[in-house]
Amino acid sequence: MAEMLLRIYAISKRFGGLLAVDKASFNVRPGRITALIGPNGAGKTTLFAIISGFLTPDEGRIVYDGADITGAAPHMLARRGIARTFQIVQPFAGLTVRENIAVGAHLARPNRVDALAAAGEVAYAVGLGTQLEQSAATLTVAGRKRLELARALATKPRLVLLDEVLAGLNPSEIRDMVPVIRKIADWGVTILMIEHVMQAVMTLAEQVLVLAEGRIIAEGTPQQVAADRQVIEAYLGHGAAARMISGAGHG
Amino acid sequence: MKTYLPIFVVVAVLALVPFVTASNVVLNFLVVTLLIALAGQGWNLLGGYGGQYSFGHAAFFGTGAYVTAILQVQYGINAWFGLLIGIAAGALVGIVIGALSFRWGLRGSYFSLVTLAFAEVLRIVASVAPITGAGVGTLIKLDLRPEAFQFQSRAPFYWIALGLVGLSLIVVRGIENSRFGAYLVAIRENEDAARALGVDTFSVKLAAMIVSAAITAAAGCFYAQYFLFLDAAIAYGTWISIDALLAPIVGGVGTLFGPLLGALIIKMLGESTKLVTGGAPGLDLAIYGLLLIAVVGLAPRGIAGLLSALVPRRFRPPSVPEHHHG
Amino acid sequence: MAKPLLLVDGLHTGYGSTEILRGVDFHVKPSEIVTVLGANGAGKSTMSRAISGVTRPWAGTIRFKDDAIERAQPAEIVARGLIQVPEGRRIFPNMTVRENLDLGAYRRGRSRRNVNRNRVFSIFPRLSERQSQRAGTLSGGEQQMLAIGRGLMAEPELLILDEPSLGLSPLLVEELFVLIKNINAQGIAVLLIEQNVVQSLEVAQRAYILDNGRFVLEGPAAQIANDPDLKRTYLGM
Amino acid sequence: MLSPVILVPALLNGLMTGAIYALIALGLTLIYGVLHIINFAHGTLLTAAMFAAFFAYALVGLDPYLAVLIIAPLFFLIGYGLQRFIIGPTAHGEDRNYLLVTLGLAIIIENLLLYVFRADTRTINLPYAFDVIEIGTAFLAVPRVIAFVAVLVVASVLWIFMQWTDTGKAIRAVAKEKLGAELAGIDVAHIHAVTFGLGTACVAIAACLLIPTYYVNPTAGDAFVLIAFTIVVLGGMGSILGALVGGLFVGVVESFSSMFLGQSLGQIGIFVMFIVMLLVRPSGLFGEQA
Repeated sequence: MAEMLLRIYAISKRFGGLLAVDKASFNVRPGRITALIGPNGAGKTTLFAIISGFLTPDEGRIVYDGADITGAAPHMLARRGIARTFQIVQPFAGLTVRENIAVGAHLARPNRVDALAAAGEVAYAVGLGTQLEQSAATLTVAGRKRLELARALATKPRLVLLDEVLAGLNPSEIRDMVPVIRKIADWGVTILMIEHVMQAVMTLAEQVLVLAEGRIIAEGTPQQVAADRQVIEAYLGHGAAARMISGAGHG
Repeated sequence: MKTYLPIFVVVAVLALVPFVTASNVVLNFLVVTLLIALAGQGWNLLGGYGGQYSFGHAAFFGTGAYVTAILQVQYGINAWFGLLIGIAAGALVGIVIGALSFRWGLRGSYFSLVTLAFAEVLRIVASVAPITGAGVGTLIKLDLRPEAFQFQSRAPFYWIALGLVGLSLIVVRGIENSRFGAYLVAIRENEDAARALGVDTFSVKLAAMIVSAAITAAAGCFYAQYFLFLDAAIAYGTWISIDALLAPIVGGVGTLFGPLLGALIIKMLGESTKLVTGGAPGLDLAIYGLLLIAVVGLAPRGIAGLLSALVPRRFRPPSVPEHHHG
Repeated sequence: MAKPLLLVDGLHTGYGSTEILRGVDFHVKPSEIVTVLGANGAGKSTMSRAISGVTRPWAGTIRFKDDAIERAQPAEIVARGLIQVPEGRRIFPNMTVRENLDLGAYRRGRSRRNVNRNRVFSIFPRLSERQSQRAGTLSGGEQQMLAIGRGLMAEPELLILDEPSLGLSPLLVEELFVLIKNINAQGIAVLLIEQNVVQSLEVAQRAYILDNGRFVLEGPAAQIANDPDLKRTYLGM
Repeated sequence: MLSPVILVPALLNGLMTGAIYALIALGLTLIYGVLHIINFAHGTLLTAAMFAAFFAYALVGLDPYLAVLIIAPLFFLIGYGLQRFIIGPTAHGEDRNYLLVTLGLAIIIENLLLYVFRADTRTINLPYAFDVIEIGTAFLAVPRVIAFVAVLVVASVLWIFMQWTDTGKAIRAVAKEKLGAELAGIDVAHIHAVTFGLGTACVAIAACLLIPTYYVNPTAGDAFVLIAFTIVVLGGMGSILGALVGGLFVGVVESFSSMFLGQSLGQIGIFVMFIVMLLVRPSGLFGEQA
């Protein structure tokens, strides 16, 4: 078995009386796409916030690339190669698309001119090449999702955490976005993605983790997870397994 | 170098003023305007570019002023050297306030309040501490020699003030073109997103606070040399905190020339109000308040923003949609 | 054919300089259940906010019971009998269940409050049991019931439910849709804004599909439910 | 030196002063709790109300304790109007703009007062201003005792109003859940203005309670603002109980620290407490964690 890029050991996080994440453990293999699925309120976004350093876990450890990174600040993690996107997109609204991406590119390039140039390249890679000088505030939902992705990629990450980059996109926009994610994985970037769009999960992911009520309740290849019909139906609702299987068929 | 050209042009044009007029009234007005522009540029770096609205820039202004004055009066240190120490002292106060408030994650209104409180603490201390002359104030001895940073005429003062403003413009332009500047603006726009992209928001904000404090302290040092008298209500008074934020907000917050433009507008308004009302106290400042509300309500991007809004923009919400279903 | 209760014509709106709704036309007839389906970000919540007066329309007309309401304040729209139960419930967490309900009848006067409250309790017996409990301590499902109950307190003629099934377990969702039918059976028209396609199409008479700020499809709910191609194309199922 | 003979009067005097602070802070915290804005015009509105109370006595001979019946409703209306027609519309709902607009209002009011009344300091002489009540070893000025009792009454009435009336409940609803309140049919702009009016009425009452023993000039209110801010932060932003307890506490702290450090440095104690509080626990003692 290949060395794991990210190991999560029994992470717990409590908000007041609510146990948002309950001893969640899993591993992420390098160079793969891993999907984290589960119903609303399962604790997926909380888990992302913990991995990316925005929240500190109450219990548990996170080991990335052999080093314990539990409790490290987000910017330190970004420097180590962990990038994230936000479920609710967070553009720098007053800046242009190019300037937005350049903030990410600055991580590796102190020089302003270099960073702006690199931002252009990343923008083309995610399909924003024609909107470079446009204000980020004028982008559509799909455009903002791409911008979110581009900024994260501009930091030259080894691991990206994608928090529902497909949410809010219509089917044709999803069809356009899926190959972009695939391309990023082909560059050798490890991807951990939260996703509700089952079709995309089945097509893209090599490993699926199911999170419910803060716990990992199932884990495996998409086919293995989909086959566990009981688990899926109980937590994702009526017909979810069928959708997963049909999604797998398309992929 | 192209981006610095407007600065050189503006400074060069303004430098000609003493050759056009020798009127002390005009020069005095312009010196005070430049002083406010300088203090405002300090505020603008932190507030306009960084989005951290300080209500207590008097803390830096007053520290610069007092340090310059006290070093001369009490320790006989040369005024030019005192200027440098004054700027450094202002920066030091910036480090203390910045480190405390940013370390604890103060944002928004809380940051405004805490800066205001620090300035007030300094004002109260200055009004009782013996070293500042307490209630009596500090008077710098008249010594009209350039080596003592004192001049017979207003023109040299004017050029020095202009030089300081020019320097601050170059510094801020340099920051605009740098990674530090990009990070600072990113923090203003969205702090969490900036952190996720590897921005050490604490360090960037602290650095901005230090440069901001230094620039505003320079204005304080210059004030001390120009007026040769300080007391707590002048040096640490709320008037300077307000002028320092009013100038960039009126002129165009987060823009290079905003503070200069704004200082010019508010000082001209103040002077013309004084002329109309015959110098009765209060009314000129009431106009400032009115101006502040008007700018916030009607031209949130300042006068500079208002001017550029008159030019057609590329992206606008369609007030009349191009197609309409009947 | 009955006159429409709500008539939306050429509605455009958005935030800042971003246009979200790009010309939306639709109607709801009295006593009807109409569903608006679409993905996250399609503009569903923006639409319900515009109808309720929370977001100003940029262009277009909204008529409720033949009166133009596109310039009316939210409070005035509520007074006319058009009530929205917003996404995320938006109950008052630090107040009791009863206080929450009574605030729903804020525009209706004290005399009708008791009648309305009893009616709500008959629909949601669980709320009656928890009258003096703080709303913030209720479970997610109970909070959703409270939100709907608060809406009913205002005596709606049209009830807009914005994503009521969001965050509820599958079992509770089933229960919720039964409730929606019951409410409708009392003569209240319902505009159901949902992502839960299967069940929404089961309860609704007509459906609209919103994509990128425009309706791409409309028709009888049963017809859309039985057309797998439509579902695949527009709903990604 | 630390005998009860000195400490008890200092404590009682601190409580008396603290009560007025509490009332001013009450107005501020109410506005903060509901509108989520820091009202920088609060102090100058206090000054304006003190002028109103002063002239009610100086010109018409109206006793401040009677004048409150006119001045409080008047300032309620002023506050209502300011929020409804100036602050609300110009701020466009942005935090930063609220700060700047209320700061602008503060500058305008203070300087208009300066323009009209000049910098002169004025006082009134009530026949009973120097009457005292003896409690143990302490002699307490009658106006201060009246003020103390009045503040407790006002705070109780306000609390009952917030708890039991429809408008009070609507205010609480808007404070916690603006969109929910809007969709329940509550006119949020009106409730915001009512809240601002109530906060302003609080300072108007405070002004009438202050004027018998205090002076007025165009900056008289300023001294109270930062103290009120301190109390609000100490007691928890938006907490009525916090303002009351915090106000009394600050009054006592000031009383003791000026006893030991002298009048002018007594204030520093408050500011240092303020800064420490902001830094360490900005949500305050009674506030909810942000």
